[in-house]
Amino acid sequence: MTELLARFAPGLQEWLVLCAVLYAIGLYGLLTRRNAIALLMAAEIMLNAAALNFVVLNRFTSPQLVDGHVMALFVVVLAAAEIVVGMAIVVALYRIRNTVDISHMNYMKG
Amino acid sequence: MDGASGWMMQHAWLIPALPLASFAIVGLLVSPVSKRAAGIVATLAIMASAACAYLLAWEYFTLYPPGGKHPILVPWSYEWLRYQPGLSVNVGVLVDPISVLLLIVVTTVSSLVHIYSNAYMHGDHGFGRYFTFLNLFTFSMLGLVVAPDIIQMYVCWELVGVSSFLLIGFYYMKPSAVSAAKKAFIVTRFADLGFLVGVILLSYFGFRLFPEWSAEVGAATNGLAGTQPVDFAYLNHPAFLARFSELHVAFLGTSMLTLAMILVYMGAAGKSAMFPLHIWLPDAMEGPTPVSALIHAATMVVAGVYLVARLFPAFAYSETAALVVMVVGAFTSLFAAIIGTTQDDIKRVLAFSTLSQLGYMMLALGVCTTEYAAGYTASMFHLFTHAFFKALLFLGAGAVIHAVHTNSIWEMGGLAKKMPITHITFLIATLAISGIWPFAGFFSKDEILVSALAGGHPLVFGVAFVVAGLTAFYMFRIYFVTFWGHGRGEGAAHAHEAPAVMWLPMALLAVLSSVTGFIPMGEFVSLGEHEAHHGINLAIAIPATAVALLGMGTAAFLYIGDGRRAKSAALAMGGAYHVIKQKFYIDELYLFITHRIIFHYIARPIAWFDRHMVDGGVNASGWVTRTSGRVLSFMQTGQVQTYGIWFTGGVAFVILILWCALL
Amino acid sequence: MIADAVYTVMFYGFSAAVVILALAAVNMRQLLRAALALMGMLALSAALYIMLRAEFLAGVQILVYVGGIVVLIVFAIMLTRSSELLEDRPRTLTRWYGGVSSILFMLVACGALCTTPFPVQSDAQPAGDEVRKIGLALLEQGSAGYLLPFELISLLLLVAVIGGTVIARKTRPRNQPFTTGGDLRGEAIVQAARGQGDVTPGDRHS
Amino acid sequence: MGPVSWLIALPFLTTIAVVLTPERHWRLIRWISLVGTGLGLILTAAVTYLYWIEARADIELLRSATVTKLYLVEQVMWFKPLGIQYFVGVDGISVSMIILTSIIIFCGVLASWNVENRTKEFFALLLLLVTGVFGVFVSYDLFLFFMFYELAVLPMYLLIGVWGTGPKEYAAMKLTLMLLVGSAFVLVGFLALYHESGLHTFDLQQLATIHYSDRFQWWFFPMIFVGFGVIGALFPFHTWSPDGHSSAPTAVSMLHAGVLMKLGGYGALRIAVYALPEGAKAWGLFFMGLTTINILYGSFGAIMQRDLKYFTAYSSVSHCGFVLFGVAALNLMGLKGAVLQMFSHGIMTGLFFALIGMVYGRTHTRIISEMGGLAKVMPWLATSFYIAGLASLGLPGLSGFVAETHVFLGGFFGNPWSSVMMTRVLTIIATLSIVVTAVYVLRGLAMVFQGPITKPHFEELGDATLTERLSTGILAATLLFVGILPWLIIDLIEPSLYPFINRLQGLAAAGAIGTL
Repeated sequence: MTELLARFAPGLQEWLVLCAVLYAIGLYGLLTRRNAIALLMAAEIMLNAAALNFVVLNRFTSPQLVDGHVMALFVVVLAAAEIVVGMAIVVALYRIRNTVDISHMNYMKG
Repeated sequence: MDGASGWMMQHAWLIPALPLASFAIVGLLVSPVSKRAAGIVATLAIMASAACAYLLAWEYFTLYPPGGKHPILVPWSYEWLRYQPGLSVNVGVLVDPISVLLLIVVTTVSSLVHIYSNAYMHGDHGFGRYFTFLNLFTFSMLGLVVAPDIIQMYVCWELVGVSSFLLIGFYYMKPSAVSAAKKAFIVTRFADLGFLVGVILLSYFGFRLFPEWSAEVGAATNGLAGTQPVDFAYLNHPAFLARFSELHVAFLGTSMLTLAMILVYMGAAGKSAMFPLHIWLPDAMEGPTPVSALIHAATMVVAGVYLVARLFPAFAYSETAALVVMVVGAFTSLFAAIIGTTQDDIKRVLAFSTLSQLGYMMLALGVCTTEYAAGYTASMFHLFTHAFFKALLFLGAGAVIHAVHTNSIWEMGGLAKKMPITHITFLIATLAISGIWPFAGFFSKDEILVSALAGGHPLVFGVAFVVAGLTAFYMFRIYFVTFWGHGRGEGAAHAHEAPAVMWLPMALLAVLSSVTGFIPMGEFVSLGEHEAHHGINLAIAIPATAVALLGMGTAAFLYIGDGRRAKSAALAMGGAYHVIKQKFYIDELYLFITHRIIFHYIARPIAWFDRHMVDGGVNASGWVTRTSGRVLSFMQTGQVQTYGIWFTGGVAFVILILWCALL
Repeated sequence: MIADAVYTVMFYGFSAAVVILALAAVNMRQLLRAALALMGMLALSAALYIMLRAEFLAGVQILVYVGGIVVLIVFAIMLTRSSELLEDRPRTLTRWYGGVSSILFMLVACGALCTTPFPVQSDAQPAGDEVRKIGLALLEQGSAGYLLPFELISLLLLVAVIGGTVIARKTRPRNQPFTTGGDLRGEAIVQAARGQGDVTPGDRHS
Repeated sequence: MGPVSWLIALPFLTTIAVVLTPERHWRLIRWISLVGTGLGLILTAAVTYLYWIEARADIELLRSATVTKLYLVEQVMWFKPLGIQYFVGVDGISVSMIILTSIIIFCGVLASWNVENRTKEFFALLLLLVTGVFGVFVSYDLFLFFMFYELAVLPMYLLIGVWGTGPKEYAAMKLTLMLLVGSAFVLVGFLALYHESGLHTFDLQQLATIHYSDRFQWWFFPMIFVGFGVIGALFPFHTWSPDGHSSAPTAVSMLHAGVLMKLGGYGALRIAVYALPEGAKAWGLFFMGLTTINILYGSFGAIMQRDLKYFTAYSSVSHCGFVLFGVAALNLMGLKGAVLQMFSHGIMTGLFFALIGMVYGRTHTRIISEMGGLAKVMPWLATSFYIAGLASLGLPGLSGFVAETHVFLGGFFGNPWSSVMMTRVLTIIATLSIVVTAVYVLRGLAMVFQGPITKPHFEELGDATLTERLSTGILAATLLFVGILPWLIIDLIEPSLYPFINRLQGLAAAGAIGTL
């Protein structure tokens, strides 16, 4: 059993597929959710997948270096910044329109 | 150039330049400040120009005395426009007998008209504008006269056209004047289309044949250095004409020379109002009367005759072209004379008389050939005398109109007593145009008749002979109706003599109309070695005078008295009279063609086509886009998400497809 | 051997959990629950980081995401009263389209990632002093350092904080130059929504 | 930074200055724009002078050259991987177009002195557009050229859409879409040149050294020519022009008809004919035919128009037909005539649109039949209108004549690569337009300015103000200047056209232009 399990020890590809799946899930959320907050949450999933991808590649291609870690750190910070502004917009919009359903937010449609 | 030594000869460009300078100065500086000063400056400039012209004539004929050979000189020229290497247009001054003749005519008549206008236009709203335009016209006409090449001719040709347009439409608040101006410009413009194509043909073939010609005649050594393919010196050169006439137009079966000349003649016919392009001239009488005297009687309308005379060797070389000139001229002279007998408006009668006389000049040019060129002299002679007596007639008519405030001869009458000076001068001019000895018209008309007969065209002679009688008839008709009898209209009762500023030019012109006939024109203007005949050919002069007297007598019979006889005569002619009075319905025909055919069947469909078909094509594609957009509107939600779905899916799909295709 | 087996079990276990939680986060109609799922997913991601020997990042992940971002999201949910409402279901068609395009995308991404020959150093092991290295890298200038991006990102954070504050402020500053970007129609909608007929700011022409 | 770069930079800097000036100082904005364009005028004079003192020594050299000689060149590699350079310079054609642009924009700023709505944005966009136009006229790198070309086209959308009148959104959209389609053709052509040459450069001078295969030229000459033809109002791609011009505000119409439409003729000459001479030979007659339709169609179309701006726009279609007709004639006179016509028509139509704007500002109508007798109340405007109209119908003494006779002679002289019979017949058909032009110009002018005054309140209208007099005066004076002293501008242009002719004749016959 352990041998079998050991043979299936995850390599680079498994990790990358995990990242891609997570990213696609985030994308699905981004494309289908109607609540603005939920959209932001989906975006967080995608960002997280991206950060994970950095770390995975760092781990497998150049474990002595930390460039991937630094990039992941930046992604985290960016995500934080994004969520701050995003949430502020959502709250402001809510105050104005009394809803955060983005299917109503099409003022720019001609 | 060779022999051109006199000061005036060297500075001949001053003659057109003075009016041009005056045009700019009066138009921009003087006219806004003082109206009176505008008139005075303009008049002085033209008079200075006239003085220069006389000086030039004196110098020229001192250098080349009458009776001898008269070379064509180009004392001054300057490269103006270089189309391509070997094809340049020079602006210059050409001096030869006919240009000197025309310079004298134009500056003289123009000066007198300027003087006259100072009084005639007095108090008019557009006084300054009037003199500005008049100066522009004089400049353009002088530039046309001295043109050494066909392009300068064309340039000035258009400029006289536009000044004529501006002056006919001088009373721009008057719709009839506006439409007359428009008509004049467009009709002549149409004719100029022919001229332009002719010019293009001449430039092209001139340019093509130039190297051969240059080698053949040894241009560099024969005093023709610097000649350009558009210069008259080249275009009239026999060696060029010989080569040019060898070229044939495949589909017309004529020589290229004939085609070019007929096209050029089209321009000439437009400007000189030959049938069927004559329709603008009677309407042009809507302009101020001095303008009619200057432009539409004495100077601009003879530009066509002058152009044919200028290119005479070329016309004569192509016999077909000369034939066209002759036939059109003869027909126009008869046609216009017939119409002239029925018109009521004094200026229109004079306009038809101008047409008829222009036809005479053209006819005279058409009958002569290179071997027998008497008609050339006769035509120029008639041009010269006609300018004076016709200007005088118009100025006289202007004085009458000024006094009576109407154009209709039937509202005038009995003016002989009230306006004695006008009466006398008008009578002199009438006698002159009718061809009564010793007035100027007699001599020039005689020469034309002689040349027609001697040139071997008895039919044309017959026409000219009949026209001589008709001319006397209609001129005396208006003379009797206007000056004899008793006043019929309100204005005629209160008429009084014109001021001195007006009658002085008239008196001067009367003198000129009386004496210019005695100038031995053949001594001054002739073509080649052939000597024009001198003196009077009695065998022709006596019948011509007789027919003129006959016309005079008929007019006296019909129109002295209460005019009952005239009415019954008109009735007796029935429908024919009506047709003539309506000018053979030519105007209506034109109106039909332009409005019905061109506006309705060409311009409107094109406008419609553009709006609906071409534009429709564009709009249809827009419509397809919009409609498909509406059909696919579930994509057009305005929401980023929907777009995002399609974007991601699309990109992924395309990449997958490509991937599969590549692997 | 055992270690590898454990590693494998942990990987698939955590992966499955993360994927399931992520799916829950994007599918749950009650936002608060979705947020909780998100929190779980992010926390388990930290475990994945640890498996990748990125312990520092795991800590950051917990601190920033779970401690900061998710809390913020929860606040937003509370503030906008989204927790009281069930989110409207997206239309089935939209979900289908979204699902299909996401899967297509996933296939493309997987394909691209799996076929790219990365220079894998399978036997190399991290040195173990990542935190120190990260700290040095962040402060180092030159080609191996990230000083400039670091400064920029700090600036970005500052801007985000100020921007977030300004946008979310309750009262609009006088003549605030943005909002609807001068679009009169949008302005009118906003005015109508706010129920006050304030004149558009500073337009001398009207 | 050399003078040519300054020429591009100046309007751009003015744009920035305008953008940075607060909206409330809108008077200042006008003055900034005026000073900026005025400086541009001075700079243009300087560039012309510098060009002239350098170029006049090279006339003999150019007689046998097959590649244009450029002056005041600035060449910097900009993006090496794609071989994109910042490559600017001038030759005679560029100089004449620069002069045109400077005059038009200066007068355009004067003519839009009264723009009250969003002054700042208006002038900023206007100057941005001019930056693009200047850029196109001096660029010799195709990428740079295209970039400036788009910069010139795009602000038009906003300028018409925001400040226009009538169905402005429709017009703006139509104009932009059609022009963009045209520029798509152009772009494809550029990329094809880039690719086919294999030189890995967008440098036009280097691309011109390649002899492309006849097949390639046969395909891509019409593509580039038509692409530029769209903006040059080539039939049947001209329909954006009447709508666009009539909806645009005054200065924009001036710039658009005066300068932007010239980009078409300029590009067709500078790139299509220059880089692809074999294609030009193969297609010359076809395009002559198409432009003959243009010439007549535009003038007949103008006859029936009721709106002054539509009227002028159709006449522009006709006159721009002359430009492309001259280009398609493929000989020295034709090309020269095309450049002269671009200049002449630019000034003339600029004057037309300026005047229409001024008249409209007074009468508040552009419908021809509603006006009448205006010459009495506005003699200055009427005089200027007549000058423009007479230039339009090719009156000698005004610039139109010089250009049109060049084009006609060029067409009639024909070229060795097309049936001479056909080119002559087409030329003669095209000359018909001089009559039709006379008809519509005189008809329009007579209805507007002559006859009795139609509405009582017209009696109280005033004549041109000082700025209006200045702007129309400059334009009218330019028309007269070129008409009376044509050799000045011809001397500027002609030497630069020799290489075009030499290229067409092939390298073997270089130097033998005298026979063409």
